[in-house]
Amino acid sequence: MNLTLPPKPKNSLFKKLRAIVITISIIALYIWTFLGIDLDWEKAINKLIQQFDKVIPMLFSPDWSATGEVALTMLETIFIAFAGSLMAAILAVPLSFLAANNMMGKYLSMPGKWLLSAIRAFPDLILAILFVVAVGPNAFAGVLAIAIGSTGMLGKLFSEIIEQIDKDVVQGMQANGANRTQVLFYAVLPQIIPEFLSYAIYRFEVDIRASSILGIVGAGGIGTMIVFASANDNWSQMGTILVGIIVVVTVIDFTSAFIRKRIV
Amino acid sequence: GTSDEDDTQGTDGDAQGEDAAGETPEKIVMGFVPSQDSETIADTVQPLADRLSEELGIEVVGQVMTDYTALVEAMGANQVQVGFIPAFGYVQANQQYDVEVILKSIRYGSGTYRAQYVVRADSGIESLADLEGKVWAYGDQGSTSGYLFPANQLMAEFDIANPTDLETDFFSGVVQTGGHDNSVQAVYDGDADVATTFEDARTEIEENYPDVMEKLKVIGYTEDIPNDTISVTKELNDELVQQIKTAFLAFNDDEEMIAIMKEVYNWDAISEATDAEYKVVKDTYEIFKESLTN
Amino acid sequence: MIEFKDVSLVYPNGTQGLKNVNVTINDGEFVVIVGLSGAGKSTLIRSINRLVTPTNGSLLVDDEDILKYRSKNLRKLRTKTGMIFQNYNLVKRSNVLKNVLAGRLGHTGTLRSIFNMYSKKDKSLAYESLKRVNIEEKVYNRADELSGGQQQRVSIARVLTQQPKYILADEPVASLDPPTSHQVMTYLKKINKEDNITTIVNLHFIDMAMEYADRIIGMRAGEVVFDGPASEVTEKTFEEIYGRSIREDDLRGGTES
Amino acid sequence: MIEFKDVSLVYPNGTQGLKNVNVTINDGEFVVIVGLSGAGKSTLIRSINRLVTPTNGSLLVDDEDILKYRSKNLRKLRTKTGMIFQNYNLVKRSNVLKNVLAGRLGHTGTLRSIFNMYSKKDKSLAYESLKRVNIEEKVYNRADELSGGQQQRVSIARVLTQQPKYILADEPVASLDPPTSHQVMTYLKKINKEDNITTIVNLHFIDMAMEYADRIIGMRAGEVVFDGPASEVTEKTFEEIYGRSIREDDLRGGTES
Amino acid sequence: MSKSNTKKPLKIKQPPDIYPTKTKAQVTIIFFAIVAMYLYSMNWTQRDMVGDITDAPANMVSVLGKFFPPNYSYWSNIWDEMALTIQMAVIATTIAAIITVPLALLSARNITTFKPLYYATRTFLNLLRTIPDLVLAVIFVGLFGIGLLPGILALIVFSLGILAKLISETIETVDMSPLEAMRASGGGTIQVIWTGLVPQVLPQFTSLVLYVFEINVRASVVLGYVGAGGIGQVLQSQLRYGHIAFPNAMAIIVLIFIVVLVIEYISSKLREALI
Ligand SMILES: Nc1ncnc2c1ncn2[C@@H]1O[C@H](COP(=O)(O)OP(=O)(O)OP(=O)(O)O)[C@@H](O)[C@H]1O
Ligand SMILES: Nc1ncnc2c1ncn2[C@@H]1O[C@H](COP(=O)(O)OP(=O)(O)OP(=O)(O)O)[C@@H](O)[C@H]1O
Ligand SMILES: [Mg+2]
Ligand SMILES: [Mg+2]
Repeated sequence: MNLTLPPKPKNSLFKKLRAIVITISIIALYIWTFLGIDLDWEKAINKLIQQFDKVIPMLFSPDWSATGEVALTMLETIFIAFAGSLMAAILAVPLSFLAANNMMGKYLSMPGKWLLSAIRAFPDLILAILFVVAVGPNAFAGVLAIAIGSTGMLGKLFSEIIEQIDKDVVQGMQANGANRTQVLFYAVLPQIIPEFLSYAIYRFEVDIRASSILGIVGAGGIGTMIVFASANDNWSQMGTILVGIIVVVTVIDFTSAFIRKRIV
Repeated sequence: GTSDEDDTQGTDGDAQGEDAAGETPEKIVMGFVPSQDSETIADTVQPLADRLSEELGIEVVGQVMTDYTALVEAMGANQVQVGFIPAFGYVQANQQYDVEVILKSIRYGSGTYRAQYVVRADSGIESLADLEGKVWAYGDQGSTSGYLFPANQLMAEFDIANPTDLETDFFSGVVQTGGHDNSVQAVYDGDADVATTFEDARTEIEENYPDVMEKLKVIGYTEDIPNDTISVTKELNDELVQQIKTAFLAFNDDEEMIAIMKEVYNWDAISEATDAEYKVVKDTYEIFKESLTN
Repeated sequence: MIEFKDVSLVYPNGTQGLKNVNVTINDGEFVVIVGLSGAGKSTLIRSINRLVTPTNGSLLVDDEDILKYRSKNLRKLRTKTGMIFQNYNLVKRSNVLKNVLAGRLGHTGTLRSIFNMYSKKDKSLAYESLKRVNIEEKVYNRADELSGGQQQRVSIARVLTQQPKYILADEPVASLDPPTSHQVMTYLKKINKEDNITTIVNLHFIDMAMEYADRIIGMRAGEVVFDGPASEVTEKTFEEIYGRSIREDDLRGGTES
Repeated sequence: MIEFKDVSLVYPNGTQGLKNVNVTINDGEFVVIVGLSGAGKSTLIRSINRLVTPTNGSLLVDDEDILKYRSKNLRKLRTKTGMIFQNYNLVKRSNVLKNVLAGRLGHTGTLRSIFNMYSKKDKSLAYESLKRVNIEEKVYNRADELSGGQQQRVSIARVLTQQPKYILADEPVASLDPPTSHQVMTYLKKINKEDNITTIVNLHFIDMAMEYADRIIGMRAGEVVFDGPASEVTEKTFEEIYGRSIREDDLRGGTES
Repeated sequence: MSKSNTKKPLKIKQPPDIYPTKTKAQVTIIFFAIVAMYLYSMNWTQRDMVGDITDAPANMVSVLGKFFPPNYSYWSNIWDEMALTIQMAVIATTIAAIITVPLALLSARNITTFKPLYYATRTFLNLLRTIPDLVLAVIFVGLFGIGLLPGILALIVFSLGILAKLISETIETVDMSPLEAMRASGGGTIQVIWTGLVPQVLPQFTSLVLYVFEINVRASVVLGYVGAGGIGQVLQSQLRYGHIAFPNAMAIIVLIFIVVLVIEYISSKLREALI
């Protein structure tokens, strides 16, 4: 049987070069990483063997006497996170439109994108300082810190959703004689609202968990409990906290699934 | 509100603080940053706030904060009027915002504590001079007993210009551990040769490492470091400050409060304090300030 | 009346979409445009409501040169020309009624439309239109719950609600199976006759074109290569439109590159 | 030889996909199955390579009851039956050659296929197949760079590479325009004749069916309502298959719910 | 004919409303519930506020002012920590990306048709995600002592939760038809996934991995709280020095920002190369 093999592919020089550059960079990155980092496995494992019994069993035998406190703190956290995330969800909407390519054009959307990126660059600690100074150490400072922190992330996610909308529908509305605002309300919003909602709810969950910031501003909340439980090596209390968080997040999951079904 | 004319907070001396004295706020916010240089770390300020409120007849809101930088800034903006701040935080607050110390905590019968140098008993390290070329473990660079005081002492004793030189030239390496117990642990595990901690942080890990007291020894101490402060902002009027002082001091004679203070905060008592007592911290701060800003 | 006078269109990337098109479409006609993929059918149809803008020539709709139109006039033009798309272009997540009411957008103030405050008349018009295409029982279903044919009927209802003078349909049946295609074409034809709306439809299938069209326009490479009543279409017309004799072509697959 | 013996299929949701089907397809035949949407054409064809599993009766392929097959036998069965899909089912991001080589998966070890280590013979077979459908010059293009007709030809090449005994084609031309459809049907017919591969094709279009089929099977609501040579198809056959006279049906759109 | 007549005609004589009354009522109730909860939360969180909010912006601007101008000369002190942070993120992201693959496949409905397995994996991932990063870090530090390892482990577990979820969602949106074709031509499960699925998800996979890499670089700030090393720890101790170190802190933030922007840029380029 005579074999006729396909001709060899002709890759452009650019593509070949690009592939080579990418490969070399990745290899270099890994070499650099493994040379730069030295992990003392032996010590870590010894430590693990020694600590395992002190940490893990305690985590799994939660200190139920702390249940009341955890529940109360969790409730506080929910209020703070709710107010903060909702504020963020509202703030993020106009920002996301400013940062979306297909709304503002490739170049005009740049400042919006940069702004959102810059907001995200601020660590919790600094946001906390800013808001404590603004409104004092209390739950409201926590709300503001969460609101701003979440705006950066939500704005980015929202703008990505906007960039993915179905352009045909927009064109359909334009062909009806709709003006820009009408197109926004009839063609754009219905497409993005469900995703916006899911992300906002997702962020609410994240905010409930990422509440270390609340400790810094004196807002209390579960984050403060975590900090103290860890500082005092109180692992069984940490276990209770974990249970509390898991319960709350699961409940939110279910509620949000319910709400989404109604609204979407 | 209070002292509206006082927008130029902290730009010049004490005089302004005095001027502002006059009105009494209807609500006082008390910020509390638990001392990291302590065995158990309290997570509530409620008992103190409640009692104070009772004594003063003004609403007192107590907030626990986990980072004193935020508290210092909050006092600067007069969002917090009474602060429980560690010594180092107090010095910053005083220099920037004319926050004034009125009281301090008494622990183990003393208004001060010390930092210690811990090494392995079999390491052959006997004095501070032997530390040259060794590996140093400390909690973090903002810790008064874990870093600032020992570093200052070593710099003075061995004539080292700045902390960077200390870390890189005097010592052969440093380990930043995040906490005093971790520092002790690092020496115990052999990850470092010397740890600087509060006195005596070895007991922190004694439960897990019963032989820590024999395996590790202390080769020296730093100067005395004043304990945590209770400080007030300059906007608070003198009369009220006086009342607050009296109220806190009265806790010393109250069985119930003493019990709480002992159990929750690890305090024996509260005593009066003046800014002068914190001069030693201030001097240290000055030294580090220079190294930071270049 | 729509008059193309020597209209040409070159896309920004240099593709010649239309080339010296001269066509007049009279009121009430049912015109079908046929041609291979890429022949310029969509471009021709989209020029009429200015979704694309020809680069040369003049295009008169009701005796006004729409190529000179700017935003306000453009809205008016689009309000009077309804458009039906191959992929229906419905808002999948909105319900049928809301989709159909969108046909009134051009006639409704911005604020009113944002708050869904349509007049009773608009709403009943929308409902009437749904009835005309026999889909009124789906009024509260979400668009994505409907089959292709049903979605296309909703999009016809949307256009009807718009009460346009012209209907442009860009391959309205390309995503549908033959029986459903016939059904949709029948509705279009019915509306054309009952309301005397000038209707211009793009189709791939010349056989279907011949069945429904008053008049057929054949396009090839941006040019109009045939224009006449369906009855005049001959074997030769096929050849003109498809570039060569149809059977031969199919066997060779030469029309694709 | 494929024999359906009283085969029925009920989908988990209760839909009756097939109902007492009795059909025998002889080697080398070119059979076209026609019927309305939902008639069960796909279900019939997919039973043959067990993409769906009939719930009753027995289905013999080369005298073995494939309904009893389990994973290993199943792979063998699928290796000898090639399938062509309406939407071509190509991996859009992979190039043409890779897509075509996927036809060899059933003949290749898992590890070899993961590392793209196809034998020289496989590769030349793939290239041969591409040549047979006249698309060898696109061998390194990505699948999503091709037009619909070209993609369908690639998928035919994939099946050819598989060297199957049977080819099943589920509406291979439904997404294509008429000239391209004829072209694809022609290739299928050609392969059927040249390689003597038994070919079973689903079509919507009865006219096209009559043009290419040796034999036509008409389905309706899961049942076989017509089975005979293309020449025997009459107006009455239409009625049987489409439930009523074809024109009427189209107008009413009664097949949709 | 008969068909459309047997359909029960809508009772509405009036033109219908845009939404059925039931939907309207439900949406209204949900809306008001959310507003009520919001108002309550706002009110509750502000109960301890002293003074009014009018000074807030001025106060904020004045603290923010202390962070500027950033002390860029401080960068020379922190290259090592920045490098360490990136290295930790590289390792954590790589390992997480590898572990994600089976987890994502198991938690994608269209691939794992065996329901119990699908639900088990989902639940496991959901639980994983509920654990706050801070808790993870604390637990690992408790287990392994201070150092890089607990930091890396915390990052791995933390990013695993996000990555597996996002990737399984990507997998669920792929076009299943090529997979069916592969199956029809006799491919085994792994072959089908490899030849049919992988090419479809690869670009998304890459960009999600890079996105998680970015998150991991940022997360090092949190790790700083628990002594898990990296740039976060430096930031932490700088802030301990109060306002005089604020410009240093800002320099650190700017550096992190730049690193993240570079990662974003590279990731967009890489995606272009892949698509
Ligand atoms: N936005 C655009 N930019 C550049 N070229 C375009 C654009 N739209 C269409 N074209 C090109 O213009 C020519 C005519 O396209 P048009 O869409 O009008 O064809 P068509 O007849 O509608 O084809 P089809 O049957 O595939 O829809 C084609 O070559 C096409 O590639
Ligand atoms: N996976 C499934 N689960 C339940 N019902 C199904 C499934 N697949 C098909 N059906 C139903 O079985 C019947 C026959 O479907 P089948 O796909 O075989 O029809 P078809 O003749 O191929 O139609 P089309 O022309 O639309 O492809 C239809 O009523 C369909 O809704
Ligand atoms: Mg077109
Ligand atoms: Mg089918």
